[in-house]
Amino acid sequence: MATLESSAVPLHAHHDDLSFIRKYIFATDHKIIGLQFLFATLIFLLIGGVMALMIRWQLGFPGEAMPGVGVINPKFYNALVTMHGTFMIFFAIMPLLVGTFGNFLIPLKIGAPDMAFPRLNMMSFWLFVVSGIVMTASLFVEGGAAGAGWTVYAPLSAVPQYTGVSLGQQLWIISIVFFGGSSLLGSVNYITTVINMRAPGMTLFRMPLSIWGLFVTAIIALLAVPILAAAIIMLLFDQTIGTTFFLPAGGGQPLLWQHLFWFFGHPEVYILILPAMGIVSDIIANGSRKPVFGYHSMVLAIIAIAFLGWIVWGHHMFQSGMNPLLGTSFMISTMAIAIPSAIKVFNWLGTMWRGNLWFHTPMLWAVGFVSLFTVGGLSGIFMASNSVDVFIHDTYFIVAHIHYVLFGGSLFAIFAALYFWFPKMFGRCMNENWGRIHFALTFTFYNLTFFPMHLLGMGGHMRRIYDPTAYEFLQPLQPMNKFITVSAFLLFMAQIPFVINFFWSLFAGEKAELNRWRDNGLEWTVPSPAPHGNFTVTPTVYRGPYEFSSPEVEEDFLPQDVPPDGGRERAPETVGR
Amino acid sequence: MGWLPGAASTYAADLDRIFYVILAVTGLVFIGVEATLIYFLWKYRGREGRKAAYIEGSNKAEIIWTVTPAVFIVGLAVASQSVWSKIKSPANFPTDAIEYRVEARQYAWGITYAGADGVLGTEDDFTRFNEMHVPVGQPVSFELTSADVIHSFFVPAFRIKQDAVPGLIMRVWFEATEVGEFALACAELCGVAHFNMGGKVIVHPQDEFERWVAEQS
Amino acid sequence: MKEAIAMPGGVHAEPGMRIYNQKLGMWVFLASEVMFFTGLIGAYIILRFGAGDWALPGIPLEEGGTPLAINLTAFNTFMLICSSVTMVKAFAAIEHGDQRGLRLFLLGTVVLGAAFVGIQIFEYIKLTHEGFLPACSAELAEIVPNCGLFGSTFYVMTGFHGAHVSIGVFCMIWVTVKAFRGAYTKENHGGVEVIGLYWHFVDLVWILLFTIVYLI
Amino acid sequence: MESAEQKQQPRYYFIWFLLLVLTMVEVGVAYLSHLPRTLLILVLVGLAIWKATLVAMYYMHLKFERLRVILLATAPIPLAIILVLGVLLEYAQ
Repeated sequence: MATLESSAVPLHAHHDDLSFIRKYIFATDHKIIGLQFLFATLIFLLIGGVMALMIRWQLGFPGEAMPGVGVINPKFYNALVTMHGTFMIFFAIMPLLVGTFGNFLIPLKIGAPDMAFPRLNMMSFWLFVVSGIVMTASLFVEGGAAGAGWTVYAPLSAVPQYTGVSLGQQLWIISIVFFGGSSLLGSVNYITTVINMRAPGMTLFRMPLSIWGLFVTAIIALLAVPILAAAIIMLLFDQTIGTTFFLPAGGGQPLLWQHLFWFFGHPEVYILILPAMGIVSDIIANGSRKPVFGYHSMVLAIIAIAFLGWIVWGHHMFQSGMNPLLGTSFMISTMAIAIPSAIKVFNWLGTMWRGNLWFHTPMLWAVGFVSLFTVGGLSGIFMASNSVDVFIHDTYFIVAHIHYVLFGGSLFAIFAALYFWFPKMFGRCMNENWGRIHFALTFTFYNLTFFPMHLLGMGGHMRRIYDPTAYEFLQPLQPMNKFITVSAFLLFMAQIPFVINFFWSLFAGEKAELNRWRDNGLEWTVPSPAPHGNFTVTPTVYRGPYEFSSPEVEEDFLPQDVPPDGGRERAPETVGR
Repeated sequence: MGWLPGAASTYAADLDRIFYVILAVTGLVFIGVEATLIYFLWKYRGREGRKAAYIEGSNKAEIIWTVTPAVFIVGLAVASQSVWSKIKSPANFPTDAIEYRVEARQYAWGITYAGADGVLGTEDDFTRFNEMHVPVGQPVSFELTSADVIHSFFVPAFRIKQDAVPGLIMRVWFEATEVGEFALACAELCGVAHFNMGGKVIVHPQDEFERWVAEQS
Repeated sequence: MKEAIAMPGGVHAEPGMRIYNQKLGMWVFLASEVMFFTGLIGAYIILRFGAGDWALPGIPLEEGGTPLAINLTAFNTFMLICSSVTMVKAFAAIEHGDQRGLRLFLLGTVVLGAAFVGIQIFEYIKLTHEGFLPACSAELAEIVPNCGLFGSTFYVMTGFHGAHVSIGVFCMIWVTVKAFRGAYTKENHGGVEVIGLYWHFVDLVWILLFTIVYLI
Repeated sequence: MESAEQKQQPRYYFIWFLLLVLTMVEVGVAYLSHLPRTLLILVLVGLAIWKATLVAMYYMHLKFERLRVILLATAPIPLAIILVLGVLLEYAQ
């Protein structure tokens, strides 16, 4: 309970004598933990990406040996589909947004010395590592990795005989239980920090939208993940000790699994997109040198999306045999989400309107996010219509949709955030030109890969099938499958400039100035990288985070901690070290 | 357009119409948003010495783009609802349908026919795997269930998809409008050979169908 | 708990919840726990609703009565309620700076909590001997309707609750040891309040579980 | 803590006694198996909610907390109801 001792008062005096292990391995500093999450998740992102390539290879060239991998058999293919989804959702996108940027940004941007519970924060990271190790280990156990899809629908997942996988599926469940623990500790920390530890003057409606996104996300995760935990524990017992929660033979209900899973799963989707929306809002305002258009409605839209997220889970189950009347109500609540989403897109456009756009690399990615999220949002309307969903449910149309939202959406926002906050994280800048090349290549090959999937879906191409040529009616679509596969490989290779740029800049990048992007956030008032404890003197906040091009001052930005009299004497920034 | 597979059931055209309406509207929004985006990127590209306009928002504009999608969505929901209830609502099932029973299992579709007497559950019932013979121009309906895991009965040409859940009995109906062979697929991941769980729906002219049924018993 | 009261981060113009971090954190954590038990209890309600026939209290086992021992568990419920009052009295004691009261009442809470767990373990042993398990014995399966489902839901719900009580007992022992070392004072006793919140929450969950699992 | 200043000492033993009596009533009611099931269930659930509320209000001191703490504590309850009711509606067809 004495964990706060180190954070209650800024103790720069003795943070330097922490040993290497205390500082970088069992770190309690939120910034170091954020970086730990970053490096861990980049590995998982790579694993998930390689799995995607293997899936694409099999779909483009069914049954042919993949160079360096060999022939992919159907069981392994199912494992790939399952683990690609699992790694990308639980071990890449979610921890990148929530773990990395949640940890790194929340205290810095609200003017707090650290998280409310630094040691819980450390435990959160190490539980995540344990979870990741268990999940990775499940790839190599006897019987192979889980093969019931990342949605682990019972009874397929509940009885080992149905998939031929037992230990792999059990490790999957155990790993997600650990993951849930990690997520819970993170959520408790973020919520307490945001509520209790804001700097003086940092009212809720002066918080940057990125913090709003992360805060609301933490609330969603806090309340959604336990439902998943309860459900998968029941699933584990069905697998191992003979309970019958989801097995009709023993009186259980397979659809109960789907209800519980999607009651978690749909809010989970918003966990993956709300922080991204917040981050993009920050970066677009910065790149446009203009306040965010309609800040309050942006906040309300985040809250509305989060709330609606709880009452739409049934739209994943339109074809599962639910009561048709219930289907109608779920369609209406689902479509209602289009309204706050539309508000967000239009407000981003409004932010750029009459701006003075500065196309730094983060801005490019943010603009890319807006254009691709628009596609993902619009294609969602097809699925929301329960009658159209009868046809496109479980086809490549939905694969296209989720990838437009999670790759074109979340991952683009993650790249934007990485380029944007890299200087603050490491004290060096990433190379802008290579960043632009990375963006141009990714944007191009991204669309070449995923846009045609809409057409596959319209052709009736089912998702998660090992060999599309097994169906006669899908054979004419095979050239398109090949095209997508080639594009996917190019998309993968388009990430090479990023990897090189990232590691090269880490050691040899241009030294970062204090406020690289002439931004208003509190994080730009501390040295890059910021010391343990962040602020030498607790900052006082005088205004919202988006006072760009304010008529009050000559420059086109006005940091949150500059007193209104215009006295630009900010002592703290130079003291740090 | 031609991207959707040929429609061969009575409600396929209704469903396609909604699809194309959504495609048209979302397509317009898509073009509108992306064109505006590109125009803004070009028009407001940064220049030295210029300062962006200091605008915090506009209630009027925001109300407009809140209400417009809302209206569109209400219309869409109403349109979808009628087709949805036509396909799925038990109250709207045709009463003059030929009855079948379909049981999915790893990895086959077992289709039970009523036989010559036209009544299920009698001795002359017979079961064929992966081939569903139906007459053209007459509604057919069936009880769909599964013996093991969840499968999904999917006939792209008929625009019908329904999960088969073990322990539950789902009601499905369709009426084929064209004679021919149509692919029947499993749309829900159901195990290792999920991809290989295809079948056929063979639509016969009425007299040919009767002859086929007679031959089987 | 000195640092808990001094609000970290200095003065607050808009001072958040006006409660210290640990207490706020515990409430946030409890909100999450509510959802976890919602998952378990909700599954039970839904499964039972779908199953139809169920073993009821108040009638003999042979006529479809419940295999659970209601009187024993009612006594156990009594223990847990008692432990709640000792817990809250411990907190009230230290609020007045009464060290002796704090220690005695905390000790009482530990004993009552441990007794609850002990009785629950005894109940489990008894039930498993009678063949009441997620995979019911053949004789029991014949007379108890939906025996397997009953067993599955019963053990998962009460098991996770029991685990929560056990964790609570261990934390309570830790707090008690600290109390005997004089770690809490009239001004600083956040630890007692926070563990108390957890303890009462666990009690509250049991109140609901006892009713819907044993009595309905 | 800060709640201490404003609250008069709640009657902890009285609440304990009330909980005890309510528990005994519950067990008694549960044995009245000849009454209609729906009535029994309503009474029992009502008693359980009463007891749970007593614990939350007096032992967890929610009665003496600020509104925002109460909101935080009760926030998950609507979600729990939405989940259970939403799924139960499946049977209403």
